[in-house]
Amino acid sequence: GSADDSKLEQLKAQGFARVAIANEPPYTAVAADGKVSGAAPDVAREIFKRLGVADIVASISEYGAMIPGLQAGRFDVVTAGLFMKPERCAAVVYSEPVLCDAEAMLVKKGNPKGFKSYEDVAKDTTATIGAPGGGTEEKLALNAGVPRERVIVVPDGQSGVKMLQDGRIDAYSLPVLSINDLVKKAADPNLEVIAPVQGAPVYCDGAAFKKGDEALRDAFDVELAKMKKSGEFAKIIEPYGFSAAAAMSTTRDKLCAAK
Amino acid sequence: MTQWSGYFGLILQGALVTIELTLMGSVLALFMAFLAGMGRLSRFFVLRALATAYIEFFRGTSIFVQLFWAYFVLPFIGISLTPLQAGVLALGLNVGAYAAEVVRGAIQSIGREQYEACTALNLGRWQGMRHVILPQALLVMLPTFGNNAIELLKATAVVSLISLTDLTFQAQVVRSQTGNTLVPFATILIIYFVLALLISWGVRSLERRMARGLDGVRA
Amino acid sequence: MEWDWNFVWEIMPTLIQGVKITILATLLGSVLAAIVGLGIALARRSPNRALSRTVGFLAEFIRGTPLLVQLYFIFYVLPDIGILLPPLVAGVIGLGLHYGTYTAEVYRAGIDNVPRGQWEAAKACNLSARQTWTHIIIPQAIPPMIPALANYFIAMFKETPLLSAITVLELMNQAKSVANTYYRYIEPITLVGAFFLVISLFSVVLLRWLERHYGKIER
Amino acid sequence: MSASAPIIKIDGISKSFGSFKVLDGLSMQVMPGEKLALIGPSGSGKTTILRILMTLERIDGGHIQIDGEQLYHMERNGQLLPADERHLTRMRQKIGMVFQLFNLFPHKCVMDNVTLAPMLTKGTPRAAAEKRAMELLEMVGMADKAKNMPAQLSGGQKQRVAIARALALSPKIMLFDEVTSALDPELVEEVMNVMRKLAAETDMTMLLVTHEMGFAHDFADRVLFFDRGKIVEEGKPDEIFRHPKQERTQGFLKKIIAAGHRV
Amino acid sequence: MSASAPIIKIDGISKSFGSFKVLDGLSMQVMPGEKLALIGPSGSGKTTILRILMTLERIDGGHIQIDGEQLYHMERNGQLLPADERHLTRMRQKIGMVFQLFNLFPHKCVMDNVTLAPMLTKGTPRAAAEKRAMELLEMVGMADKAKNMPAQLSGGQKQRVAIARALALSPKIMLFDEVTSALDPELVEEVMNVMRKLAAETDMTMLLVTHEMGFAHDFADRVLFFDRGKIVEEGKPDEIFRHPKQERTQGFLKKIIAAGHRV
Ligand SMILES: Nc1ncnc2c1ncn2[C@@H]1O[C@H](COP(=O)(O)OP(=O)(O)OP(=O)(O)O)[C@@H](O)[C@H]1O
Ligand SMILES: Nc1ncnc2c1ncn2[C@@H]1O[C@H](COP(=O)(O)OP(=O)(O)OP(=O)(O)O)[C@@H](O)[C@H]1O
Ligand SMILES: [Mg+2]
Ligand SMILES: [Mg+2]
Repeated sequence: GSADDSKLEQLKAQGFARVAIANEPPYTAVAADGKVSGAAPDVAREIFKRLGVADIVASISEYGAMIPGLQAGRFDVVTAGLFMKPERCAAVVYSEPVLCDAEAMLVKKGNPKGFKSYEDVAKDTTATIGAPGGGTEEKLALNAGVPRERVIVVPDGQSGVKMLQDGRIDAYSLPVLSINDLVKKAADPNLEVIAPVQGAPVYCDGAAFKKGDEALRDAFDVELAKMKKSGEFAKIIEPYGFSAAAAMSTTRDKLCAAK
Repeated sequence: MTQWSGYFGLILQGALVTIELTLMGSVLALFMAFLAGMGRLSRFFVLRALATAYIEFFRGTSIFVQLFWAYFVLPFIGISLTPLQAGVLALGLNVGAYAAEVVRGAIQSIGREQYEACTALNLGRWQGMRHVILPQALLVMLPTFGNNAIELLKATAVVSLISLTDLTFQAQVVRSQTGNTLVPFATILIIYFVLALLISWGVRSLERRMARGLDGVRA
Repeated sequence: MEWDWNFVWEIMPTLIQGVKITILATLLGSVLAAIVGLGIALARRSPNRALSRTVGFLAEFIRGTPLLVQLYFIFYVLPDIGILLPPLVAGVIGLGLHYGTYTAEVYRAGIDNVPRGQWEAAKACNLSARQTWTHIIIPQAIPPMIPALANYFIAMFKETPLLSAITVLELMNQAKSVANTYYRYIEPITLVGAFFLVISLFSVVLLRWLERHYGKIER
Repeated sequence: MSASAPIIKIDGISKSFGSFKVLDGLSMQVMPGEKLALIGPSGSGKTTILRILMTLERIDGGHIQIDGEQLYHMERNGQLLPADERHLTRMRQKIGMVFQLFNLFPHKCVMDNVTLAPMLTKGTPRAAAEKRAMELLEMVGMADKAKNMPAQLSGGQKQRVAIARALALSPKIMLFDEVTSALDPELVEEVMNVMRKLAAETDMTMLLVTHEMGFAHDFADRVLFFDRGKIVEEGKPDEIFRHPKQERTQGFLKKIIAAGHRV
Repeated sequence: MSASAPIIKIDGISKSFGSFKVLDGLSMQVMPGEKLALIGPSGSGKTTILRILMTLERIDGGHIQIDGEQLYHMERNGQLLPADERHLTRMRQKIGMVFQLFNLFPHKCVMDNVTLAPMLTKGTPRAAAEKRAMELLEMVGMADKAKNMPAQLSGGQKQRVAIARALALSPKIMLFDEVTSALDPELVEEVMNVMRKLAAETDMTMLLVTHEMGFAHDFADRVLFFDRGKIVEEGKPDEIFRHPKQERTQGFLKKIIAAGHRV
C-alpha cells in the first residue's frame, strides 16, 4: 500500500474506528443497554467489517461539533445524518450518499399558524422555530429569512418536542423520519407533522471523513457500492424507514454541486 | 417498564464516569494546588510569576472555555486528548487554581511566630516548612479542600457538553430514549447529592483524625 | 486550521450581543442571590425548628448538586406542573437560587464575625434587640460581606455559559452557534475565553479595591 | 431609701457552665456608695459575678435584688415570675459595666460611642447628650479626641472612653472587670488615675475585679477574696493585704508578691 | 579565647522600619557568661535588639561579632561580604531565643518540640535526643508532661517547655524576650524560678528583656536602660534601681512603681 492507505491500516491495527453520532433516531440511536444503533452507524459498522476493521466506537456529539471534531482528529468518520451541502463538501470528504430524507416541521395540532415552508415562519414576526444547532434546518430557516433571535437552538429532539408542547416554540424542524420517531415516542395527539416542508430540498447524508483521508473514503465507497448492488444496503436501512432507491438515484457529485 | 432497569444501568455507568472524573480531577487539582500555592510564596520571582499567571488564568476564564479549549483547540497544536483526559485536565487545572489560593492562605495563616521559632531553632527553610508549617496548614486547608472537591464534582456535569458519558449526559440519553424528563433528572440530582455528602463526610472524618490531640489550637 | 483575524472581526458583533446577555443574566442573578441568601440566612436563624431545618436541608441540597442539572430541571420539568418560564428568567432563577445558598453563608459569617463583646457592650449600654441590630451589629457585619459577596457574583458570571443549555443566547451560546455555522471553533471559543479573562481581571482589581475599603473594620 | 439598705443583695445564687458549677449558693451584699474590690485566683468566678449582675449570663438559682427590686424576677400579684425583657431593660438602667477589652463600637467615633446609648435608650436630644459626653470626656481626659475613631487610640485611651461611655447612662452601680490588664504597663497608670478620681468624687457604688493588689488597696473600701466561687475572706484592704487570716488568702498574696507585684 | 574577649560585640548598628529609625548607631558589648537585663519604655527597641541577634531582622548598617565571628558578614579573602544562608545557619547554632508567646509547635507533643531541632539540625539520633530532652524537661520541672500536647498545658508550663526547647541546641547565648509578661500573675513565679536556677547553674551568656524590675534586679549582673534605641544608662542592678543617675531612668522607674510593680 501507498502512504494513502496508512489510515485504513492503522484502523485495522487498532481494531475499531471512532465514529461521531448524534443520538437522533432513526439516523443514530443509543439503546437502553448503551449499544449504538440507527441506520447510519449500522451501515458504517458493516462496511468497516468488510474492510477488516472489527468494530466501531461511537461518541455522541452536537452537529456543530462534528466537523471541528473530525478536523481535530477526535473521530475517524461522522455517521450521523450530516447532510451533504456544498460548504460541508468543502470542509470534509464525503462517501457516496447513504441516507436520504426530506425536511419536516412539527407543530401543534391543526397547524394554528399555517406553516408550510420556512418562509412562512419568517413572515410571521411572532413565530419561533426550533432546530438543532449547526444542523441543516437551522441554516434553511436562517436562509429563508427567519431572524437569528427567532431560530431557537434546541439541544436535542426530546427538548424540542417538550418546548413545542410547552408553547416555547411554534415549530420544531428535523428530517421527516426523525420527526416521525419523536412523535411516536411522545404519543401526544396534540401534535401534527408537516412533511415535507415546501421548498426544502431532499438531502442525503454520507459518511464524512477528514480531508486527507480520501483513500479510506474510496475504500469505503467501493464496499458501499457493492452493498447497494447486492441489496444488503436496503436490508439494513429500510427497516428504519429510509429508502434505498432514493440514495441510489443520486450521487455525491450532484449533491455537492447543488445550490 | 422492564426498560427502566436498563436505563438505570446506563445512569449507573454515568455515575462511575462522574466518580472517576472527580477522583482523577481531585488528584490533579491537589497536585497543582500545592505546586502553585507554594510557588506563589517562593523567594524566586519567576516561580511566583508562573504560579500567579496560572492561578489568575484558570480562575479568570470560565471552566467551559477551558473545557472546549482542551477538547477542540489543543488538537491543533498537536495535543489530542480523549474526552476523559480533556475533562480531567480542565477540571483539575481549574479547581487546582482555586485550591492553590487555599494552600497559600493556609500557609500564610500560620502565624509569623511559628516561622520565627523555626529560625530560632535553626531549622532550614524546607525543614521548617515540612515539619512545622505544612502539618499545621494542612488542617486549615482541609475543610476548604472538601468544598473544592464538591465544586469539582458539580463541575463534572459540564463535561457532558464535550460528550463525555457522565451522569448528566446519561440522563440526557435516557430522556431522549424515554421521553421522560422528570425521572432521569431527579435520579441524578439525588446521586450527585449523595456523592457530595460522601465527600464532606470523608473530609470531616479526616479532619477529626488529624485534629486529634491538637484541641484548642484552632479555637 | 489557523487563527484568522478577518473571521474574528466578522463574528465580533455577534459575540458582543452574547456578552450583553451574559452581563444581564449576572446582574439579575446577583440581585436575586443577594435576596435569596438573606432569606435563607434568616430562616436558618429562626427559632422555628421545622423551618430552619427544612430550609437548611434544601440549601445543602442545592449547594451539593450541579447548577446545570438544576437548570434542566427548572426549564424542562417545571412546565409539567404548569410553571413555564422564558429561558432567561429560568436561568436567572437557577443562578439566584444556587448562589443564594452561598450568599447565605456570607451573611451568616458576617454576623458571626462581629465579636461577642459587641453584643455584650450593647447590652451594657441597655440597647434593645432592635437597636443592637441596627446600630451595632449590621453596620459592622456588612462591610466585610461586600468583598465576599462580590467574589460569588464573579463566580456566577463565569458560570453563565451553563445557560446555553437552556437556549439562552448568552456569550457561550452565540460562540457555539458561530462555530456551528462556520465549522471553526478556535476563534469563537478563544474569544469567549478572552472576554472572560478580561472581565475577570477587571473584577479582580475591583475586588481588591472592595477588600481594601470594606474588608476590615479597624478596632 | 434609708442609707442602711444594701443596693445589691445577692441571695444564694448558683451558676453552672455545662456540668461545671462556678457559683454554688453565693450570698453577698453591697451598700450604696461602697467601693468593693473582688480579688482571687484565676477561674474563681469573679468575672462571672459581674456578668450576672450585668445580665450577660442567667443564674440557675437564687435571687438578686438591686436597689430594692428583684433583678431576674418580677413581682406580679405577689408571685415571683422570671423577668421578661422589659423588666430587664428597666433594671439595666441602674447598672453600667466596663470590660477588660473595652468593647468600644469600632464604627463610631469617640463622641458617638458616648452619646449613642443616652440618645437611643433615654431619648436624650443630641445637643444635651453631646454636652454631657463632653463633660465626661473631659473628666477622663479625652475631650480632645472626641472626633477620633477607636482604632486611632491607644489602649489606655480606649479604656478611658469606655469608662465615659458607661458613665453616660448615669448608672447607680458601676462594674469594672480587670480594666487595666490588657494595657501596656506604662498606660495602666492613666486609667487607674481616672478611676481613683471617679471613686473619690462620686457616690456611685462600684465593684472592681483586678489582679493589681496595690490598686485594689487604694481604690476599695472593702475587699472580697474569692476562691472557687466562694467568699473565703473579706474585710478592709489593710486587714486583707497586711494580715490575711485564711491560709488560702495568704498563699495567694505570697504568690502574687513573689511575681513582682507591689501590694 | 581569653575570658576578657566579649562574646557579643555590637558596633554602630542601625535599623529602621520604613521611615522610622529604631536603632541609630548602637554599640554595646557582652562578656561570656554575663547575665544582662535590658529595660526601658515600650517601643525603645529592646525586642528589636534581641530579634537582630537572632537574625529575625536584618540590620541596615554596622557590624555584629558573635564569639569572635561576624554575624551578618562573611570574611572572604580579606573582604567583608553580606552573609549567605549557610553562614547564618552556622552562626545561629550559637544563639537560642525564648519568646513572649512561647511559640511552641502546637501539633507536636512536648517531647517532640524539644527533640525536633537537635534531630533535624544536628542529626542527633532519636534516642540521644530524647535522653537529653528528658534531662532538660526535668530541669524545668516538666518531665511528667513529656507526652502532653501544648494545648493541654498552662501558660507557665508552656514557657518552661519553650526554655527547654531552646536549651536543647546548647547555644552559648540565650535571649529571653518578656518571657513572663503573657502569663497569669500566679504562673509568673514558676517560670522565674526556672530562670533563676538556670542563671545560677550555667555559664551561658544571657540577655533578658523584661518589665518586671524585681526580676531584672535578681537575675542580672548588669542592667541596660534603653530609651529610643539608645543606652541611656547602665550599671549594676543596685545602682540602676536604687540610684539612677539619669532623669529619664528616674522618671521611668517612678511610673512603673506607681503602676503597682515592685522594684
Ligand atoms: N462561657 C463559659 N463557658 C464555660 N465555662 C466558663 C464560661 N465562662 C466562665 N467559665 C468558667 O467558669 C470559671 C469561672 O470563670 P470566671 O471568668 O468568672 O473567673 P475569674 O475569677 O474571672 O478568673 P480570671 O481571673 O482568670 O478572669 C472558670 O473556670 C471558667 O473556665
Ligand atoms: N516589624 C515592624 N514594623 C514596623 N515597626 C516596628 C516593627 N517592629 C518594631 N517596630 C517599631 O520599632 C520600635 C521598637 O520596637 P521594639 O519592639 O523593639 O520595642 P520594645 O522596646 O521591645 O517595646 P515593648 O516593651 O513594647 O516590647 C517600636 O516603635 C515599634 O513600633
Ligand atoms: Mg475574669
Ligand atoms: Mg518588646
